[in-house]
Amino acid sequence: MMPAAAGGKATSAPIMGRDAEPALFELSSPGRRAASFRTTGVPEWSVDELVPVDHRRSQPAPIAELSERDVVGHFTRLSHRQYSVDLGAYPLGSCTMKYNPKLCDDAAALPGLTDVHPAAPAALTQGWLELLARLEQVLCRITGMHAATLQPPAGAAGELTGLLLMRAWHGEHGGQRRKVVIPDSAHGTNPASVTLGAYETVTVPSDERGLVDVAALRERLDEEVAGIMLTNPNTLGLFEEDIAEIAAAVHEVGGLLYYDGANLNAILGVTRPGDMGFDIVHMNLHKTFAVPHGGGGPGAGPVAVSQRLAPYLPGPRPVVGDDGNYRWEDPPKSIGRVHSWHGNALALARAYAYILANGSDGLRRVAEAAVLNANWLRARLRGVYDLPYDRPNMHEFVASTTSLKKEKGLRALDVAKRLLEEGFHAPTVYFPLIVDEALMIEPTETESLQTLEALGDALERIAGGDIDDARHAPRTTPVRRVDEARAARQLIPTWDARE
Amino acid sequence: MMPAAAGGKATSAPIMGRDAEPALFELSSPGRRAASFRTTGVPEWSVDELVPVDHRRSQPAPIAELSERDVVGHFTRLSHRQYSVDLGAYPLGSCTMKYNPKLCDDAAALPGLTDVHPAAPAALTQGWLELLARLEQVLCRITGMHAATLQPPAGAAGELTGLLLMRAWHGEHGGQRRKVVIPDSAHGTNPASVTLGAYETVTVPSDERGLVDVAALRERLDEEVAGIMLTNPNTLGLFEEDIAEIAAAVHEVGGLLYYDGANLNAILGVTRPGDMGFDIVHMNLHKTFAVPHGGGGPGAGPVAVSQRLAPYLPGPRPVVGDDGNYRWEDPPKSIGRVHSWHGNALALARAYAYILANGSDGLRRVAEAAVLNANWLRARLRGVYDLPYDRPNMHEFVASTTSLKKEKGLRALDVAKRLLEEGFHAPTVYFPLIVDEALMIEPTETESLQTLEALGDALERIAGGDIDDARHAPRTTPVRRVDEARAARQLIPTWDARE
Amino acid sequence: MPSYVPHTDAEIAEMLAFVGLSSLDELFEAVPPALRLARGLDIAPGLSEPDTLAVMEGLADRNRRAGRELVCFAGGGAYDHEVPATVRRVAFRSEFVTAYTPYQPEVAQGVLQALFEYQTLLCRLTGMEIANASLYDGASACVEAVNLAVAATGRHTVLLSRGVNPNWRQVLGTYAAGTGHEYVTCDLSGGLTEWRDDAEPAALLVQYPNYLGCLEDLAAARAFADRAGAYLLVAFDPVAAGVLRSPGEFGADVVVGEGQPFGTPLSFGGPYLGVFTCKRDHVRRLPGRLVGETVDADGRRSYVTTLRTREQDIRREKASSNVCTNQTLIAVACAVQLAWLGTSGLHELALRCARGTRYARDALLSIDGVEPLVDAPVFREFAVTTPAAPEVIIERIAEEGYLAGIPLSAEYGERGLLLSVTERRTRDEIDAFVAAFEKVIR
Amino acid sequence: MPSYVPHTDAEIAEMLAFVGLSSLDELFEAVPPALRLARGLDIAPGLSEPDTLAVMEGLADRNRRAGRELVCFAGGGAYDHEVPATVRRVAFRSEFVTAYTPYQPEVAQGVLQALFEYQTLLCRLTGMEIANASLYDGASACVEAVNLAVAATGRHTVLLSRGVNPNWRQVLGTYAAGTGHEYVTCDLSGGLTEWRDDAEPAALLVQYPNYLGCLEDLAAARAFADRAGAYLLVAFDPVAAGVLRSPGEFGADVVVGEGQPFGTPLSFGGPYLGVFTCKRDHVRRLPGRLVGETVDADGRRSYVTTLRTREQDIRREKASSNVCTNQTLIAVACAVQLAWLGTSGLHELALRCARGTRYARDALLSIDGVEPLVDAPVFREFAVTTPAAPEVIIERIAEEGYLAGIPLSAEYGERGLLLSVTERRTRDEIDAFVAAFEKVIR
Ligand SMILES: Cc1ncc(COP(=O)(O)O)c(C=O)c1O
Ligand SMILES: Cc1ncc(COP(=O)(O)O)c(C=O)c1O
Repeated sequence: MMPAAAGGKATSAPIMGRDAEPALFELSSPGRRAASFRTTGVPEWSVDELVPVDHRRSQPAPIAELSERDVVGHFTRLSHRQYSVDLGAYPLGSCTMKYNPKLCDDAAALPGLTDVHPAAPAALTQGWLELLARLEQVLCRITGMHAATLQPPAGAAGELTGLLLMRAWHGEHGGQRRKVVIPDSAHGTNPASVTLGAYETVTVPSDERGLVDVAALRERLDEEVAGIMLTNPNTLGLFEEDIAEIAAAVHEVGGLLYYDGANLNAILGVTRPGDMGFDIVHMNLHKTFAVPHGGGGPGAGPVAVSQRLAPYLPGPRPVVGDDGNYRWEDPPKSIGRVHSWHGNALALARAYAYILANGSDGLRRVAEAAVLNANWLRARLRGVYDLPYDRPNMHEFVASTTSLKKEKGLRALDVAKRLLEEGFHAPTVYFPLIVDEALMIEPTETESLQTLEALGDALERIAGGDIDDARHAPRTTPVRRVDEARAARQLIPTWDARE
Repeated sequence: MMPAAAGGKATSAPIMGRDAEPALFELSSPGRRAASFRTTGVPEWSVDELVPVDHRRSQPAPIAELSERDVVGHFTRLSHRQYSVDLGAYPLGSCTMKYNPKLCDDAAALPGLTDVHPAAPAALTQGWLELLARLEQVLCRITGMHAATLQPPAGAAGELTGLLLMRAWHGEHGGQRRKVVIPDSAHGTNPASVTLGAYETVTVPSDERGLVDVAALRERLDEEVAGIMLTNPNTLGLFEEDIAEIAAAVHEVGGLLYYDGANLNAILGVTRPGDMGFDIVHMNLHKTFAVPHGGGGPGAGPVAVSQRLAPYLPGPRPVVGDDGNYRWEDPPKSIGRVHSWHGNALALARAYAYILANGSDGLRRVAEAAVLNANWLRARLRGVYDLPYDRPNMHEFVASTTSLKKEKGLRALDVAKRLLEEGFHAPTVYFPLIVDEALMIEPTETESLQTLEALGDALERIAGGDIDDARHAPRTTPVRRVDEARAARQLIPTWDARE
Repeated sequence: MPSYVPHTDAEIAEMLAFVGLSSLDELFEAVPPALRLARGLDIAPGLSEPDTLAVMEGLADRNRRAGRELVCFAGGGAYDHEVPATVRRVAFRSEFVTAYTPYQPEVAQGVLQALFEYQTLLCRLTGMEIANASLYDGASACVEAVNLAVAATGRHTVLLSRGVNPNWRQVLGTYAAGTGHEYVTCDLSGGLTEWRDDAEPAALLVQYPNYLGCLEDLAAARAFADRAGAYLLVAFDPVAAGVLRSPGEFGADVVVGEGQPFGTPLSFGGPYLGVFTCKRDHVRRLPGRLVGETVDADGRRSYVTTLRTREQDIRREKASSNVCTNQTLIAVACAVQLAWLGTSGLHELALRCARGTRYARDALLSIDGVEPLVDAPVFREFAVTTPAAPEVIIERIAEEGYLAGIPLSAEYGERGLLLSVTERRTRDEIDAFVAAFEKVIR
Repeated sequence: MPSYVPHTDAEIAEMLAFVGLSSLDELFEAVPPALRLARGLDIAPGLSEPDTLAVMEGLADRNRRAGRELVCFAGGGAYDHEVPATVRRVAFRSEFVTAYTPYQPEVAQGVLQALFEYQTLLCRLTGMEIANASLYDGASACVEAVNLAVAATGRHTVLLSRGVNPNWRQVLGTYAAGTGHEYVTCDLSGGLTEWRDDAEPAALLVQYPNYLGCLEDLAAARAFADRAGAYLLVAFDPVAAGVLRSPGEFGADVVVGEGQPFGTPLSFGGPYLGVFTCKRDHVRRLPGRLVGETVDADGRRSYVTTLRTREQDIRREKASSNVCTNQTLIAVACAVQLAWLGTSGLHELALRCARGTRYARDALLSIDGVEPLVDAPVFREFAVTTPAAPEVIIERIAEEGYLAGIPLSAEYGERGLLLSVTERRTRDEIDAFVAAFEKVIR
C-alpha cells in the first residue's frame, strides 16, 4: 500500500505552487473518518441480523478514509484550480455564460423549497405547485406560447420532449412522418435528439448571409417532413429574417416548427418565438435565465407549446382550481413523464426568482445589452480577425482565424489557449461547423464595456503576437496544454484503472 | 478621470496570471450600481425635507460604482489571493490555527441566532441567554474556575478585563498595588494590557530550561506586586513545571495569578488553570475552540475567575431563576461593561457548538494530538535546525536558524518565505523575543501525520538548500517579497493618498 | 428592480456610436417589424432583491418542510438523508457553481478532477469499471441503459421488472414512443420479479433493492439474462452499497441509479443525479461525458474529458446519446459526501437505514389491520397494506406532523403504502409516528 | 461524536514510537501529577454533528427572530438593515474566514487589499485621512479615541456628551479605572449637548446623530474644542454619511463608530465592527492594524501591514494600544456591502431610513399621550415619552409581533422610549405597529 499523501499541503493551490493535487484516494489513511450520525435510540441490530447472507457484502465498499479537514482542503484546493464566471468573463458562444445573481442562490436555498419531498401530496406543497404554475405562465408569456412543461432537465431533454410532442401530434393528424429538417449550423444536440425521436435528419444549408437558405429549404419540404428545428437568432448570432416565410412554408406541408431556445437571451422582450410561428419552444434556463451552469449542469429545459399541442404535454402539470388550490393534472393526451419527478425544481425556482427580479423591463434590458455588447465587440475586432458574416448580429457573432492561419499558422485553438493567459475564458471554438477556424463569441449582457475593451485588446494582442507564444500557451494556468490524444488512447477512466 | 478598469478580467486570479487586482475604485464607473431596496410604500420625502441644510451633505459620499458582477468578481479574485486553513496547514506558533469545523459555521448561521436584537428583553431571547449561561459554565469547568464573563471580544480585551478585576480586588483588599510581573517570553499584548491597566511591567527572565526563573521571580515579588501574568504551557511550548511553587509565592505576597489562555489547547482535559492556582483566566476561543480567525478577527476572549473574584465580573451576566427563566444580572461589585453588548455573540455560539461536539472525550483528544504532533515534529527537525529547548514540549516548540545563519546566512525570515513555496504557511518568526532567529511552530491537532511528514521534509529541504534560492523566495505566490520598508517610509494608507 | 446589466447611459451612447447606431431599438433592425413586440412582455416589471426574496419566501412558506414540520417516512427514489455542513459549504463553492462544462481543461482541473473522483467512487460502489460524469436522474439513467443494451444487441425488447420505480417506468414508456423499444413488464411474486420468457430480449432491467424495498435475486436475473443472451441492467440504490453486494459482483452489465441520497436535499425532486456505470467493454457506447486522466505538456498529471467522439457535438445524429448539459454539480456534491462518509461511514449509514426500517416495520405491523404487502427481505424501504385508503391516512397524519409515505398504485395490490426510514429517524419519532398511525386509522 | 483529530490508532502508535514514548499520557509528564485531572473534564461527552446542530437549533428556537417573528423598531447601536446575498456569499468565502492575520503578505494579498479598500471607504465616509483595519465595536473605538487624545494632549479629562450611547459610556467608565481618565458628562438640552466649561479637557466626545437620534451641532463643538485646546472626537453613524455632512467636514480630529449597519446582521450584539478614523497627523498614535500600499520585488502593486512599531507585539508596554485580534472579517463584509451599495445606493439607503423615521415618528406622535422626548431634528432614530412604562409596552407589543424599541434610562427623563426605523420597514408594518401601540397603551 502506498503511504497516504499530505492533506494539509497546498502546493496544488495556484497561490502556492503548481503541483498536481493528490487524488482523494491518495489522501486516504485506513481508519480515518469524518462522518458522524444522529443519536436515534433505534436498536443496534447487526448487519447479519438485517441482511440475508446472499446479499451481504463481505467487505465494506472501499471509498476513501479522510478527516473532515482533508476533505475540505482537497475540494477547496480543487476549487482554486477551476475558472468560473465569478472569477472573470466567459465569452463562450452559444452558452450565455452570464453572471448568476447571488439573490437566486438564496431563493433556491430556502428550506421551505429544499426540504420538500416530491411525492408529498399537493395539499402539503402548495407553494411549490404555485411556483411552478406561475413559472409556466411567465415562460409562456416570454415566448408567446400557450402552455408549458417544466419537466425536461436540460435543453437536449427539452428537444427530445419536443420531438415526441411532434410525433404525438402527427400520429393524430394525418399519420407519422419521417424527417426533421435542421440547418447545417445547428447545435449537435439537435440531430442527436432527432435520432432519438426516431426521425431522420435532413440538413438545410445556410446561404451566404449565414441564414437558412429558403430556396434550399423549400426543396426539402414535403409531406414526409414532421417539422423543422431552428434557433433564432441562429448559431452564427444572426436573426433569421425570413422566419415568417419559413414558418409559412413548413406549416404549408403540415410540418411543425421547433424553436431551440438556447439563444432566447437575444430577443427577450423584443420578439417571441410564438409570434414568429413556432409551435414548440424549449428554453435553456441555465442560459437565458441565469441558472448557474455548475461545471456542466444541472440546468433546466422547459418546453412551451402552442394551443394545439398543449393536450400532449408531459404530465402531471400543476393547475389551479376555482378554490385557488393547486393540484397535479395530466394533460388529456399526455405523452407521459419525461423526468423522475417534476424537473429540476430548484433550478426552476432560481429562474423564477431571476425573472421576478428582472421583470418585463429588466429582461428587455438584458437583450439590448447582450446584443449591444456583441455588436460592439464584433466592430472592435474588424480588421483583426476574419468576420465571415460581418453584419449586424444579435447576442453573439463568429470570427475566424482563417487568414491568420494562412499568414502565420495561428489557429482558433491557439487563440483560445492564449486568451487564458490574458485572463479570459476562451470563446467556443470550431463551432458552428460551417465556419473554418471558428471563434464563436458571446460576451453576454453582464460584462461591462471595460471588460469588452480589455477582451478586445487581448484578442488583438494575440492576433498580432508571436505564433510561438501562442503555440506554447497557456503558461500561467495550473496545468499546461493537456494531452487529449493520450487520454483517449490510454484510457484511464478511474483511479483504479491506473496501472 | 481615469477610465474604469475591466471587472471581468481575471489575470489577478492566480489560476490565470500574476497581475495585481485593480482596486475597487479603479473598477468604478459613474452611474453604475448593484443595490436595490425593498418597496415600502413610505412617502418619498426629499432629502431637503428631512435633513436641515446645515447638516446636509452637498455631494453624495463617493464610494465606488460597480455592478454586482464586478463586486463579486473583485472579491472572489481577492479570495484567490489569500491563503487560509481551508487551503493548507498554518503552523503559526501561539496562534492555534486548527481546522474550523463547518458544522460550527452552520450553528452560528441559524437565523434564530443571527436575527436577534441585543437589546430585546430577556423574555424574547431566552435561547441566547441560556446559550451564554451554558457556555460560561462549560468554560468554567474546562478551566477549573468559578464564574466567567463572555464580554471580552478578544484575548487582549480579556487581559485588560482581568487586570481591571485585579485592580478592583486590590482596591478592596489592602489597597492598590503598582506592579505586574510577566515573563520575558510573554506575548506583546500582556505588557500592553498591563500599561492600560495602569500597572508597571516587571519582567522576569526565563531560566536555561525555558521556564520562569523561580529564584528571579522571588526577587521581584513584594507587596507592590498586584499579580503575575503567565501562559502555561508558555510561549516556548513548555509546561511551567514549578507552577505550584510560583502560585504559592505570588499568593504569599498577596498577588493574583493571571492565566493567558492562548495556549489552553495543550492542556484540555489534562489539567486546569484553576487547579494550578490561577485566579483569573482568559481564553482565546478563536484558538482553542476553533472560532475561525477571519483574517485577523473576530475572536472572543472570555474571562473566568475564582470564587473570590466573581462579584467583580463585568455585567450584565445571564443567570437562571428558580422558574427556569433566564435574566440579565449585574454582579454585585461589577467593574462594569467591557463590550457594547454581550460580547462577540456569534463567535461564542460557534465555540459552544465546538465544545458540544467534542465533549470531554474529544477535548482531551485535541490536547493529546496537538501535543503529539508538536513533539513528533520537534523530533523530526532534530539535527536539521537548532532546538534551543530540546525537551518534551506541549502543543508547540521553538526552533532556530542560528547555526544555519552562521553557516550560510539562512535567516528565520528566509525559511518562512521558502516554506510558502513548499505549500505551507510559515511558522511564527522572531517570537518569542528571547530566542534568536526563532521559528515558533504549532502544528495543531487537526493536521495529519502525513502533513507533518511533508512539512518536516520541506523544512529539511530548506535547511539543506541553496541560500540564494531561499533569499529569492517566494516565487510561486501572487506577489514576491513585499517592500515593507517602503510601505512605512512612503505611507499610502488609502487609495486617495496615492499621488 | 436590481440591474444586473452594468451599462450606464453614457456607456450605451458611446457603444452605440462605436457600432454606428443611434438607438438601442436599431440593434433589432433584423427583426421584421411585424414580429416586434409593441408593448413589451406581458409580465410584471422587475422587483428589488428584497421584494423578490419576499415573494419566494411567501411561496416557500406554503410548503410543509420535511424534518421540522413533517417528519418524513417517504422514499420511493427521494430520500431524507443528512447533508453535512461540509458538503453544503464545499461542493457549492462558486468556482464549481458558476463554471461551464470543462471545455478548456487547463483552467478546469477542479471540476475535472472532482468528476474523475466521482467516477471512481461510483465504480467502487457499483462494482463496475466505467462511470460517466452524470445523467439527469434515475429515470434518464434507465433510459440510457436501455438505449445502450438495444444498440449493443441489435434487439429491441426489454424485460422490465414491475419492481422498477413506476415513475422511471413511465419515463421509459414515454421515450419508447421515439426509440420504438418494447417493454415487457414482468410481475412481482412475493416481492421479487418473475422473468417472463420472451424470445429475444435485449436486456432485463431490475431494481435492487426494488421499489417495494425488496432484495431482488440478481444471481437468478443474471442466469436468466445469460440464457437469453441479454444484458442485465440494474437500477440500484447507492446507499445500499454500504451493506449489499454490488450489482457488479452479481455480473450486471450496466448499473444505474439515483444519486440523490448522497449530498442532495429532497428539493422537490430535482436537481438529482443520474448515476450510470458499466463494464469497460461498453465504453464506446457510454452516454454523456467521461473524464480521463492524462498529462500536460510538462508531464504533470491532468484530467480531461475524453472519448468525445461518442458525444453529440461531434457525432451529431450518430451520437450514443443527446446528453449535453448534465448534473455535474450534483456529482461533485456526491463525491464530497462520499469522501466525508468514507468507507466505514457509508457502511454505518446503510446499517442505520436498515435498522430504522426494521424497527419501524415491526412497529407498524404490530398495528391491527396493517399487513405486510410482501414478505421478501427488505433493506430500507417497505410496503404495507393499510385498513384505510393510504391517501386518506397520509392526509390525516400530516396534521400530526408526519409524511407517512407514498401510496402505491393498484398494480401492487389494494391499499398499499410505501415507507422508507433513513438514518435521520429517531426511535422517538418512529414510536410517535406509529402511535399517530394507529390513531388515524381508527 | 465527530472527530476533527485525524490520527488513527496505528498512526498514534507510530508517532509515539518516533518520539520515544509508549502512551499518550506520557506526553504530559511535565504536568505535576497533583495537577492532573483524574477523571477528565466535568462536561458532557461529545455529540455527533446532527445532535450538536439539534441542540443549537433548540436554543435558536427559543429566541424571537427579528423580521419574521418580531418586526424590529429597536436601534440604539444595532440596526436591522438588509444584508444582500452578495455580501453573505462573497465576504464569507472560506479564504477570508479561515485566514490568520496577514503576517505573510505574499499569501495574504486578498485580506490586505480588502482592508486597504475598507480603510479608503471609511475615510471617504468620515472625511478623515487614516482608518485602521478595525477595532472590536463602537465602545472600544470610543475608548481608543479617548486614549489617543489623552496621549496626544497630555491631559486627562474628557467632556463626554450624554448623547453618547450609554453602553459605550459605561465601557469608557470601566476602562477609566485603569487609565485614570476622568469623564465630565455634559447634559443634553433639547436633545443637543451643552458643553460644560472644564479647565483643560483633552477632548470632547460627541455622537452624531446622538443616542436620541438628534443631529448635534458639530460646528459648535469644534469651536468649543478649539477654545479649550481639545480634540474633537465624534462617534458617528456610518449610514448617516449617505446624507449628512461628514464629521471631517466639521473638523473632527478622530471619528469613530459602529460599523455593524454595513453587512452585519443583528447577531445579538456581536461580532460587530469598531470603526476608527483620524487625521493623518495622528497616525503614529493609531491603535491597531494599518494596511499600506507598496510594491513587491518585481515592482507589482502590493499591500502590507505597516507602521507596525505602534503595535503591541513590537512595542509591548509602550504600544499605542493592546489590540491584536480585531474584527477583520466584519471589515471585509463592510467593504463588500459598501461596494454593493455604491455611491448612489448609500445615499438612497440613508434617505430611506430618514423617510421611514419621519413617517413612523409622525404616526406615533399622533397617538394621544405619546409625546416627543426632545424636539431637535433627527435622522433615523427618535425618542418619545409614553403614557405607560416603556418596558411594559415593549412586553405587551411583542405579543403582537413587534420589538417596540429600547427603554431609555432615567437620565433622559421619565418613560422614554427610543425607536429606530431602517430601510426594511414598510408603511404597512409601521401602520400596523402604530395601531398595536395604540392598543397596548389603552
Ligand atoms: C444552440 C443549443 N441548442 C441546444 C443546446 C443543448 O442544451 P443542453 O446543454 O441544456 O442540453 C445547447 C447547449 O449547449 C445549445 O447551445
Ligand atoms: C500568548 C498570547 N496571548 C495573548 C494573545 C492575544 O489575544 P488576541 O489576539 O485575541 O487579542 C495572543 C494572540 O495572538 C497570544 O498568542
